[in-house]
Amino acid sequence: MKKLINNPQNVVEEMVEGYVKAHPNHIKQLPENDRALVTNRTTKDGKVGVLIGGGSGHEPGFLGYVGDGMADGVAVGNIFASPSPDPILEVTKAIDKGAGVVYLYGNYAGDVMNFGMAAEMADLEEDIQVGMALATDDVASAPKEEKEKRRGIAGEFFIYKATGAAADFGYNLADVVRVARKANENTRSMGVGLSPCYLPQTGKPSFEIGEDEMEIGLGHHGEQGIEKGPIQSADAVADRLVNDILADIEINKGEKVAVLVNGLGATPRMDLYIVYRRVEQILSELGIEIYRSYVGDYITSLEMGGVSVTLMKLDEELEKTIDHPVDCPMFVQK
Amino acid sequence: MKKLINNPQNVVEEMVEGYVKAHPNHIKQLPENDRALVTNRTTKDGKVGVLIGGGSGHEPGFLGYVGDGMADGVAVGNIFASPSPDPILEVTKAIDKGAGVVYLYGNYAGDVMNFGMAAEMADLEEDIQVGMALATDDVASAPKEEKEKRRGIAGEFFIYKATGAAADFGYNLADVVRVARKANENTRSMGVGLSPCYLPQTGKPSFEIGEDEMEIGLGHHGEQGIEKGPIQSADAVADRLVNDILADIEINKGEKVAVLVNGLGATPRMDLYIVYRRVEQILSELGIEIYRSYVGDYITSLEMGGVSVTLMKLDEELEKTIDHPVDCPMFVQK
Amino acid sequence: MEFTAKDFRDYFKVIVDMIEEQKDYLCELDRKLGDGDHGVTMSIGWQAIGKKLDNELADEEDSAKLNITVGKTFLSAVGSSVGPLYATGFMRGAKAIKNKPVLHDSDLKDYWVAFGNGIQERGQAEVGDKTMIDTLIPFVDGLEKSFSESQNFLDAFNKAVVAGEKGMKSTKDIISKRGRSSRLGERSVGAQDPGATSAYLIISTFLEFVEQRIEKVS
Amino acid sequence: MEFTAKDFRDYFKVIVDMIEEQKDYLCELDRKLGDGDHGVTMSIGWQAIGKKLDNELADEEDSAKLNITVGKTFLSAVGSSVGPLYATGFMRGAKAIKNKPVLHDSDLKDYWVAFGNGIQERGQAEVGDKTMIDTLIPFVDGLEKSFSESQNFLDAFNKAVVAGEKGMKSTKDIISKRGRSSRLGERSVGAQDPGATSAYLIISTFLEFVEQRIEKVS
Ligand SMILES: Nc1ncnc2c1ncn2[C@@H]1O[C@H](COP(=O)(O)OP(=O)(O)O)[C@@H](O)[C@H]1O
Ligand SMILES: Nc1ncnc2c1ncn2[C@@H]1O[C@H](COP(=O)(O)OP(=O)(O)O)[C@@H](O)[C@H]1O
Ligand SMILES: [Mg+2]
Ligand SMILES: [Mg+2]
Ligand SMILES: [Mg+2]
Ligand SMILES: [Mg+2]
Repeated sequence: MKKLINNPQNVVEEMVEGYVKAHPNHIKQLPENDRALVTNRTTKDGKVGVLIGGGSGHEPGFLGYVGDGMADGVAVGNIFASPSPDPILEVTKAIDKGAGVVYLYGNYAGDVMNFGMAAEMADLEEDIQVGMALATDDVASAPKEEKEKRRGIAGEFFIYKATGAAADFGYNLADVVRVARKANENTRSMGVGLSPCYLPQTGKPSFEIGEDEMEIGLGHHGEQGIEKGPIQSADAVADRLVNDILADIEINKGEKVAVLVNGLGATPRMDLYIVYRRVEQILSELGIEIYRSYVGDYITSLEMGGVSVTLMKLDEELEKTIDHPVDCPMFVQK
Repeated sequence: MKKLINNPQNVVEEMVEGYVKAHPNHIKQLPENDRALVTNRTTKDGKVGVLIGGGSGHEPGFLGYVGDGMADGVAVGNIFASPSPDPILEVTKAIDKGAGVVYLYGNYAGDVMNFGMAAEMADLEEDIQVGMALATDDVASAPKEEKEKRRGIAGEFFIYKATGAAADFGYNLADVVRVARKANENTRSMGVGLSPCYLPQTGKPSFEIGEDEMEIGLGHHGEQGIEKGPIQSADAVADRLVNDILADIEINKGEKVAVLVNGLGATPRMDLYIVYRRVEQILSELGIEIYRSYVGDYITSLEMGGVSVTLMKLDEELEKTIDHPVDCPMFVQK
Repeated sequence: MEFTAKDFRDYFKVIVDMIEEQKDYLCELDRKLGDGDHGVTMSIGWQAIGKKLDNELADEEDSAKLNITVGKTFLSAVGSSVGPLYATGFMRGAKAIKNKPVLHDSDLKDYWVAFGNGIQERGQAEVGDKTMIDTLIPFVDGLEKSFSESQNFLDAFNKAVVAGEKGMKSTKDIISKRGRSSRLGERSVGAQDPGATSAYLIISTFLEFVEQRIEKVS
Repeated sequence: MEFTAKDFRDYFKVIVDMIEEQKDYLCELDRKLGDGDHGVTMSIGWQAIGKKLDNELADEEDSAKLNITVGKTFLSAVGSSVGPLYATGFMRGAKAIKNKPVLHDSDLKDYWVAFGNGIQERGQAEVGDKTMIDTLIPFVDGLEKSFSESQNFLDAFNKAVVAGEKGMKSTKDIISKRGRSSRLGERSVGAQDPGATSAYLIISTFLEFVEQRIEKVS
């Protein structure tokens, strides 16, 4: 393991410090808790607050997505570990504009418990209404019948995008939550891992994999996938990922999708665009219209090698949210 | 080496195909040459055309930077190899709006010859005025006395940014070239490599490096640096890079800079922000004002591990160019 | 048997050291089933507790308050899955011993029963899900049963730890139904659950702690 | 000696195969001094030429036109440093033999002299810079000198290739002053320049080619 860090104990603190220093016009740390970051711009009164969060190590997820048109604040956890209720609660208090706050996070035991505890406290102690929407986009993480067990991976990006826009449109809390859940309902992802990442504190690889192997369905903390096998061509990988997604959600000819080809950290853009090329071919052959595409590192796992593909099926409302402009430190859309 | 590709012979073609398919509102291939890409938006009449280019494998450099506010077109070479004069000439013809075209490229023997030949042809055969500005920002690549021998690395991003803005401001060719050269004059970079990249066709690492070693001053094609040594902390690396840069260019207290902390491909954002944190500390201590910061993968070397730091000293004119909005497929600034 | 806030402090300090020793082992277990960080998480949490023990809590004489701070500190420092779980354990334990300057056998029994049940309530896992509950529920059941028979804490705790150990080991052979590892299905069989292991270490360390204290005294 | 467009075509085909064989070796040399792609670049260029030879150029009877297309094809396919260099070589060579259906000894000498000098003009490198010029200029000088003495192309070319080989080997011991490797300074010493090597392979393959053709004929 080779990392450009100082003390492995301090990576999250130092990253957050660098991040806030790099983008002072965008973001600030709350004095109450240095893992609680909020936008440095004034948001509209009466706007529903959008709160995201999760473990560190997924950058640009999640702190990179705080800004105009996306999230108003983020609670930052340790590496691959949910934030505790403290920063979640502090962000909640800071971004509530009287219209309530929606929590967006991935379906992991830790996040469910910590965000759940924070929501209870916000309600009881602060009298702030909290709505929740969990990302469960990873089709490889549980069969369709147990969809509620699925974890959230790169599809979280689309959920943030849709929810941030809905909040900006002036929707009320119930409607923002409805859009967030619809975005999740309509989103499916699946990934493949080629090489592990290394937890800074242990220096150990997150998973073992042979020189010529890949792991299909890998989780974005290195959780084992559904199948380990010889490494395949980009086209074969794209076929597998897209087909598994399309077997899970019905998308008909003429319907529109947003596409995300997401790098896990160490995969060159070249490879991502080669994968995208095949994804586009498959969808075009099926007559599915690509409304907008995103190709790059959107939600990563430190220096993990691999890629995930996400499709979000669009209706008119989701189309509008996808078109909505965004200005975050790690993601800008005109 | 593990890559998500199909045939190693076709990586550039397939990447370009995927890229153009992913961003049809932004970019198109010219029918005359599939390595010649131009913006798909109409540019102002009388605007100086901005042409960038170089070898592939540096994505987002260079094709990612075609769009409003940056380049009007790009000539795409093979992996780590200058494009030939053909696509350069085709792009030149396509983007000339009667005010001439400026070529921006790194100072490599191949690029110098190919862009030079294309410029001659544009002049002789097409009667298009061509200006040129070379990037020579890498302080590690030659001593100060032989500055003209230095290669261009991540600083090219700032040169594109400044030049694209100047062209958008309506400057004439001479002024656009002046701004481009001033941007280069004011820009210094230096990098460090931790792990090699692999040429798709050979599968060989671009350089050899021990498990606990890093190479300071490494070129962004894996050209050997100035010093190989034990891997150091992020702070020590930042100190070394910034100090070598400041030894090369005088930046006084109260002067302003733009900062780029650039990942070479496989380095997590976490590490980049930890490096940024120290860069900011050093500059703050010296009373140098950070006008704007960029942290991320801006010019890479496939899956190489490592980071480079770039400073561009700003005057009023360069400040304005840095603030200018941009809308490219791989880089957007509001 | 008597147990005070000072004893809790000493016990918690032993855990701080124990976790440092077991850190790599716990990570190794989690690498097989989850994301490989359980040892790191426990270490972060207990290091934070260690600092508190030496500072704010250095003179705390109220066992309940001490446990509340320990729970909150752990939760703040780690978040994660085990943050809310163990934090709830310590806080429910605290509730069970509120306003008692000195704990006697039945208080200690109440503390540990509340500890285990609180964790189950928080995580909603069942025995057989392959979590720390597989250690904690047999442990709690054993403790209650043996204590109701003997009214002797040390004796009952001894038996309860044996039951917890058996529960911990049983996680090797079952398919996970909770937490990260639940996605592995069949592939989760063969590996011992990290949380079940850390829960066992916490209770067995308590047993060693009280046994050693008794030896010293006698 | 007589040499036609068909001979050029056959010679170029031998190079296509030779380059495939030497590809890894040339990359290996470039990994020490540059970016490790010289073999790949040469292969891309010569594969493109190979296709042309089998198609558009299959019946080309004009040696000059054939060389022009070879040069342009190489340049289009590779860009890079060697694209303009070798392309210029072939195009200047073509100019020297314009309108000659059959080349004789002095034409062949003119061709190779123009080839080498054209490359130098394009790249502006000097002998001692550690580039292909270290092969080509000794080769050109040797060719001119020996030919002016003997007026025998094969004999002169033989000596010229020996001079080129010596030049190529000399690149091992010098500090690079041109191209990517120039940034290495002292660290460039000890490695043979990849471009000097490919240039030597091109001329030595020509020698073998004509020698074998003579053997066959005789
Ligand atoms: N709902 C739950 N109830 C009880 N224990 C759980 C539950 N979910 C997870 N766990 C425990 O948490 C352990 C993992 O902890 P840890 O690795 O620190 O957290 P994370 O899963 O966030 O990385 C598992 O081994 C399991 O014993
Ligand atoms: N100006 C020059 N004149 C002559 N030869 C040169 C010049 N610059 C580079 N070369 C040759 O090019 C070779 C490298 O070619 P190659 O690796 O294919 O291109 P690149 O440097 O673009 O990767 C060097 O070994 C050297 O012999
Ligand atoms: Mg974790
Ligand atoms: Mg090259
Ligand atoms: Mg874990
Ligand atoms: Mg090379």
